[in-house]
Amino acid sequence: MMPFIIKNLPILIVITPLMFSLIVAVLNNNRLAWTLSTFASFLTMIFTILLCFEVSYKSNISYYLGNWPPPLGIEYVIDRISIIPIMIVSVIGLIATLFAHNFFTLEIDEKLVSKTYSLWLLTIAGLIGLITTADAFNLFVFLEISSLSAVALVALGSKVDRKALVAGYNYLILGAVGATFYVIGVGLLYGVTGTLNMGDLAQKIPALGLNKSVIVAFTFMMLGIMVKAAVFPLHIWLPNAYAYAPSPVSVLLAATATKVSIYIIVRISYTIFGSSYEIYSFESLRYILLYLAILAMFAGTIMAIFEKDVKKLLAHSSVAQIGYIVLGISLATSPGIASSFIHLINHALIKAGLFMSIVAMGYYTLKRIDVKTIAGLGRQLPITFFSFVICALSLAGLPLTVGFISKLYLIKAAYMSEGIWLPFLILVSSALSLIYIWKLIEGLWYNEKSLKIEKIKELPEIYLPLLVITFLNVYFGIDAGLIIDNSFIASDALMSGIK
Amino acid sequence: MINSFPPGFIMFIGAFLIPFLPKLGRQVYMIFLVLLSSFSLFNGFGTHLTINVLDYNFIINHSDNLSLPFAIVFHIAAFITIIFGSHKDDWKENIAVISYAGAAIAALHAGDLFTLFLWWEATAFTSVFLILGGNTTRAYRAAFRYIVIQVCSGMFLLAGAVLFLYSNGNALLGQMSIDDTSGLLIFLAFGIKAAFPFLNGWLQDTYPEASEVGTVALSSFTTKLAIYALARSFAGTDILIYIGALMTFFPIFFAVIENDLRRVLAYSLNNQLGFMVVAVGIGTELAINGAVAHAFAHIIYKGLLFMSMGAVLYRVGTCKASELGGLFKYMPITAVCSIIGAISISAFPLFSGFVAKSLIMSSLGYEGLSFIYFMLLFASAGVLHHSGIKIPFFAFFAHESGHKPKEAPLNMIIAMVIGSVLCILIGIFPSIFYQILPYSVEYQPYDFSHVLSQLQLLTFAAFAFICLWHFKIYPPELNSTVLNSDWFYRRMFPAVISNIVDGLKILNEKFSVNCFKGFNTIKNFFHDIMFENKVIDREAGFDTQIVLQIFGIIVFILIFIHLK
Amino acid sequence: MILLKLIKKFGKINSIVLFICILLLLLEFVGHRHGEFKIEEFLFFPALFGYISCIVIFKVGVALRSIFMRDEDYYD
Amino acid sequence: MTNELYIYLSILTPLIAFFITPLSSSNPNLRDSLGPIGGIITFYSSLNIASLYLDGEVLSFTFFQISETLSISFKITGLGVIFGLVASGLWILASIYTIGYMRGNKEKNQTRFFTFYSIAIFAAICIAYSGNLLTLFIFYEVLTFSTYPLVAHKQNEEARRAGRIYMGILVGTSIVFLLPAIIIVWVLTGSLDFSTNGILKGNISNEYVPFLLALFAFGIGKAALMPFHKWLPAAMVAPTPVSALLHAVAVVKAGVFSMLVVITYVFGIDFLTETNGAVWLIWISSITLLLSSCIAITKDDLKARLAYSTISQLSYIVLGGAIATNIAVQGAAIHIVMHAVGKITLFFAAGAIYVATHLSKISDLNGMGKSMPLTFMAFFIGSLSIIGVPPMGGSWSKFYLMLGSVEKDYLLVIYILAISTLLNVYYLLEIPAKAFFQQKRTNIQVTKHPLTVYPTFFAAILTIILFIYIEPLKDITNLIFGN
Repeated sequence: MMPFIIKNLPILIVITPLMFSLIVAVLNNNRLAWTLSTFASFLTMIFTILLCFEVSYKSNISYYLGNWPPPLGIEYVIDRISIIPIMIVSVIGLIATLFAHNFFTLEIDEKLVSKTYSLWLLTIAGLIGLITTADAFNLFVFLEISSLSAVALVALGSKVDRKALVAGYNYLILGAVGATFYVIGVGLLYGVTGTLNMGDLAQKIPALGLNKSVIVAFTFMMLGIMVKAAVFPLHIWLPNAYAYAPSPVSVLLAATATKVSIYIIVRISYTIFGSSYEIYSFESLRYILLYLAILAMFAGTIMAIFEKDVKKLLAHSSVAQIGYIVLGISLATSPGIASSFIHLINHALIKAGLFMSIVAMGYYTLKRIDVKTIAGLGRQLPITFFSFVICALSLAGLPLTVGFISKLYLIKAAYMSEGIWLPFLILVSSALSLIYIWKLIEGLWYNEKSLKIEKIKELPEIYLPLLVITFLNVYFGIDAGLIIDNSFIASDALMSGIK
Repeated sequence: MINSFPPGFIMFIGAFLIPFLPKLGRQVYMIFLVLLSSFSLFNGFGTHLTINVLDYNFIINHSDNLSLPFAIVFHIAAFITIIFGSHKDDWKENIAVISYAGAAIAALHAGDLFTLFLWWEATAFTSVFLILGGNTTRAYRAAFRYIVIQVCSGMFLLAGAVLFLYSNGNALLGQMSIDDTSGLLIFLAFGIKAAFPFLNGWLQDTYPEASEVGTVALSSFTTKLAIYALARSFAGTDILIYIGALMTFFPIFFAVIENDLRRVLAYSLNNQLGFMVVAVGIGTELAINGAVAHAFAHIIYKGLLFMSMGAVLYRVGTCKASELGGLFKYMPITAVCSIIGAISISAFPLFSGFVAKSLIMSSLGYEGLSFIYFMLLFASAGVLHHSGIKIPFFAFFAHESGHKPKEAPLNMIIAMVIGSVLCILIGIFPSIFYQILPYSVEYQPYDFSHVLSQLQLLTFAAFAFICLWHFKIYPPELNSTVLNSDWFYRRMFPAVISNIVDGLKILNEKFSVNCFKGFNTIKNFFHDIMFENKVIDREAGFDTQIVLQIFGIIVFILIFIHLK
Repeated sequence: MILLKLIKKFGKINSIVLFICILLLLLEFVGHRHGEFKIEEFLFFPALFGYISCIVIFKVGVALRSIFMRDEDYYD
Repeated sequence: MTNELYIYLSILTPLIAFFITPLSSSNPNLRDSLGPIGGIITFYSSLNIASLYLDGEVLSFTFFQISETLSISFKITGLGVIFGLVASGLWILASIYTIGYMRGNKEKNQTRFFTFYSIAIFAAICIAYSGNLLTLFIFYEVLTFSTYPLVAHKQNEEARRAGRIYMGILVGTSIVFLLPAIIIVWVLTGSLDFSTNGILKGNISNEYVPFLLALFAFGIGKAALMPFHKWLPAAMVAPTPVSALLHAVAVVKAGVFSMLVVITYVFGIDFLTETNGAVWLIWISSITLLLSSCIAITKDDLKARLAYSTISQLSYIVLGGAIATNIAVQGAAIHIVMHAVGKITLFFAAGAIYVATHLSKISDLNGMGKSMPLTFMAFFIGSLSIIGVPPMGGSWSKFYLMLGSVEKDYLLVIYILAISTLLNVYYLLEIPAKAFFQQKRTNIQVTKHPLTVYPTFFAAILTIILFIYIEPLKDITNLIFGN
């Protein structure tokens, strides 16, 4: 049994949630659905951990689906790079699933709950699939799986707020546009190279030289994914989608979806086109990404400062944070990419924690919370408040939290390649982010209740996952070696591919 | 052990026990402290105590022929002041008096600049309470001006000392020159305390504001400490002669028109300091002797005059010439003592002023400084005018004021009598007096021509006053404030600064209003774009946004493709 | 007689002072009065110097009043 | 190993107090006694650390190795010993005083107050013994955040606004300036560890030195260099014990301590002298020094005046660092101690007055000296120490600063110090003078709490003791630059 599992781990992590989602879809018992989903995500996480060990001494696992070798069949590749987002998705997935039960029963029609779980698992499966696959077209498939299920999940928020429908629709259209662009690019590439396997593509593209269609393909693919990753001017769908989705969905999407897309950006630009780095004058793309990232940092932060709805505020902040990650990528140096991996992980932890604590507050008060209604809640909900504060400080990049570590390395990388002005901009924007964070903390702490609420008892099934995330935020802020080392290994691996 | 501490140290430390003593015990205790302290005077010359802190030798107790006469007279002054003040039950003032005197005495025994600085500051911070003890709003304000000026002097001293230490490797208190920066700074520090012209405002400003006891104490120590310091470090510095001459000269006129009799005395004090400064500037042995002798005598007779005015203030409640007069009938002893003080200060033969001032005049003569000599002679006539005649005359004679006070309290009378007796004794037995002076100099003040010239000068000056008064030419005393050099920091600087500050405020207001406007515009702009969304109506917005977005993507694609 | 009249007109103390003054002037002729400087040995020099200085001080003082004198509560 | 125990002990004691305090909220006596006990233990171990340091022992340990060049580690330095002693020693005094203040004033949320109080001390001690810039930065931020609940303790609109300014400036400057500065050092030298002669020499071209120093100087907002000084007066809405211990001792001293550490152990004074990199800092700190004194004169609120006085005094220390001679840095280090003791006296007195009479305006203090002689006496002595009058401790540091500036031939600095002294005299002595020598205007109920008065007086005595027993302190400062 064990050898079989280990041999098939790359597909197991995708297939497990996929299978369970089919099972869950037909169930009527909501609690059972939740248990099964938890079990599925737990299993996924176990597999991921096993995979980690596997990767740590094999460094590169290639898995041929149905034993069809690459050019024809679909190849799954797990290496030191992709294991990072897989880890994020499975860990956050498990925690979010644990966390989800109360919310789904509250926020979604009873009949639809098990279907929701099905979509939920499907999203997870799609996201993991996106990471593992080494086939450009298969990637498109997973892209569609994950975004369609995510869109449906977002739209399910309509019981609470009708705007969720519009948000979902918006997400759908833009997601479809993105996916279409991507697939156009893939099609062009296929036409030129005759292969869809990423490894093959990477080998064949340099030979093509300054081929117009390769350039166009690259542009289309990048743009398609950039929409998915909500890189700055293409982020319009994100705030509403995050804000109006059912609470656990916000947590899951905020923590994982965009991260995976960013990972794909890295893959496309460094693995597929990386070896033809100079030909395609990555420099100019690099600068476009750089400026977009800076714009994102400031625009996201400023929008967050003026935003009143807390969930939307966090979503805007995500835009800014994505800016940081993209910034790291755009530096195109090993430390830069490492720093963006570090932030990828850390931001997942931070945002998961923040969204979880905010939606928990919404749960207890049965209300959408905004900057005004938040007042005094912190005293009613000490544990949630504590977690929120820790995660918020982490977002601002305060020491002893993961946010600090990522900022440290990001700034170091930025300084090393661009000089002092870039770190300065980064830091100014992160100082600005303090404003909205502080607005929330202060509002939560001060004792001017605007909501008339009875005494609230905090529920362990909500605060335990939250505390886990909070703990991770602090733990990896101190014992950051694990994340840092792995990120550097990953980035070195990527850069070595380029040279 | 106790002997090796400088005299005065015990007074300074012992002062802090005073609040815990009963009222009666305090005066006895204070006198006891003075006596205890005076024992240390018999230690003999030399360095008795140095303390090494942080690789620096503080010469705490060093006495020599120059410090001894000052130490003696400071002890006497402290003694008299304590007796004079013993009618009062005020522990704060008691502490201030005794610790101030102690600090001043200890300062005389400092062997290096930093020890001097230590006590220099101590005299400032203890004496300010004497002024605060005046217990009026005026006194309160004056005290603040006083302490700032005094600390200013201290800062000059410290700065100078630090520079001196750095450039010389030691900070011994010895002969210095004003040609280098450190010397100049120290010179200024001394100059402030010695009330040089234009640095003198604090003296006339603050002394008259203290209580009747406080002024007596104040008049004794601070300025004479400065004279001592000048004599020690700047003897023979030429510029001092001219500074001193100016000091004798100017205050005369102010004293003539001043109404507050204690302020008149303060001007007179300044004028007397001028004599000493001139003597220090000459710097010969005779001149230094003259300076020391004059300081010695001056402390006693000026104390006596301040005491008599203090007694008047205590009994009548005012010291203004315009409100006093005819008190001789009611306070005869005070009046007599006052007259003795006045005669002494005017330097009539057989009184202390004469034997002291003669030394200075003679030394001027030996050096051939004729111009300065006549300036000082002129000043002597002036001294007679404002201190010798004006003080007793306006207080005790002149026209009836209507006040009918009692005679001064017994303790005051005792103090004044002691002072008067000392004045006369010094005047009669100059040779004994001359023995305590730093240098042994053969000098005989009482010869025919000396006495005659002095008597002629003084009587004719007095006669002039009589004529003026008799023919009603002498103008009446008026309630007034006479501007002095303190005007600069009491009126001019504040006015200038407040004008500047007002200007800045207006500027700042305008600036901040504009900034605020600008900031609001920017804020509104962002707000409009993001929330009010003037560009895209929000409610119907999703579709249009998408269109825009897709349009944006296409533009991007075009850009990307055309990038090379 | 003239003396008595003078005393009456001039006051007792003042007359005594006047008398002393005259006495001091007369003493000038008793012995040789020498000074620190030559000019001092001029006849009646100290007397004249004292008298004149006093008048000068008075005049200058009165003149200064107009410049330096302010109201009593000028600083308050 | 046993010697390192003292570092653990001094760091962990406040941390343990932090954990126990909320648990003992039901028993106020137990809760309040944690402060003094913890203070004594911490102070004891700090003393031991100091004596070990004087014996030439180099104590250090690494708490956590994040990556090869990045670690949270502690190491005893000469400056650290001084700051550690100050913070822990005054904690004893302040914690006793705090009990009196909180009880006398019947404050709410006392448990929270004490909890955050001890975590702030913990952070301060950690800063003192930090072995590299990263550790310093981490606890610098911890200190900022742990003091926020104390600043905003009153929880009204005023406290909220003050809290915003406080956080905004301190966190803002530290993120925008300090963090990049640290990272630049990291990139340039590959290390963040302190070394007695600095680590930057040879790693940075001379013309960038002033720039990097500026990042540090303005990044360390706690040093309250103008124009980033506003937080200090704003923080005065906090209860007085907070102002006393934290804003006169722990927080601001952490700031200037960091400045000194950066100047001596990161740049190295020889290197700064060579490159003239700190000259501009002399003038900036001089301007701060004078301007804040001028502002202090205009303030009628007692605590606000003390706050501006603190700003001015902090600049003395920065100035000492900026002059960058051996003696000036020693003077600055001594001034950390002297000013801490002096200013804590003043704040204690202000708090004692507030507890007894609920007066906070200077103009209302007329004649209060009769009712509270000990308190105002203490205030007077404390003022003298701040002014720098012998025989109070403050005179030593001023003397050293002057010597330092003469050594470098900055005569103007001497004059500036002198002028500042005059201003100090003017605005500090006004208070005891008013209290003792002005007439009382209204009848004010005076209800003293003994635990507020005696610590105040003791602190005042301490300023005099420090004047006499300067030698041990001097021995430590002699070792700032290594044995």
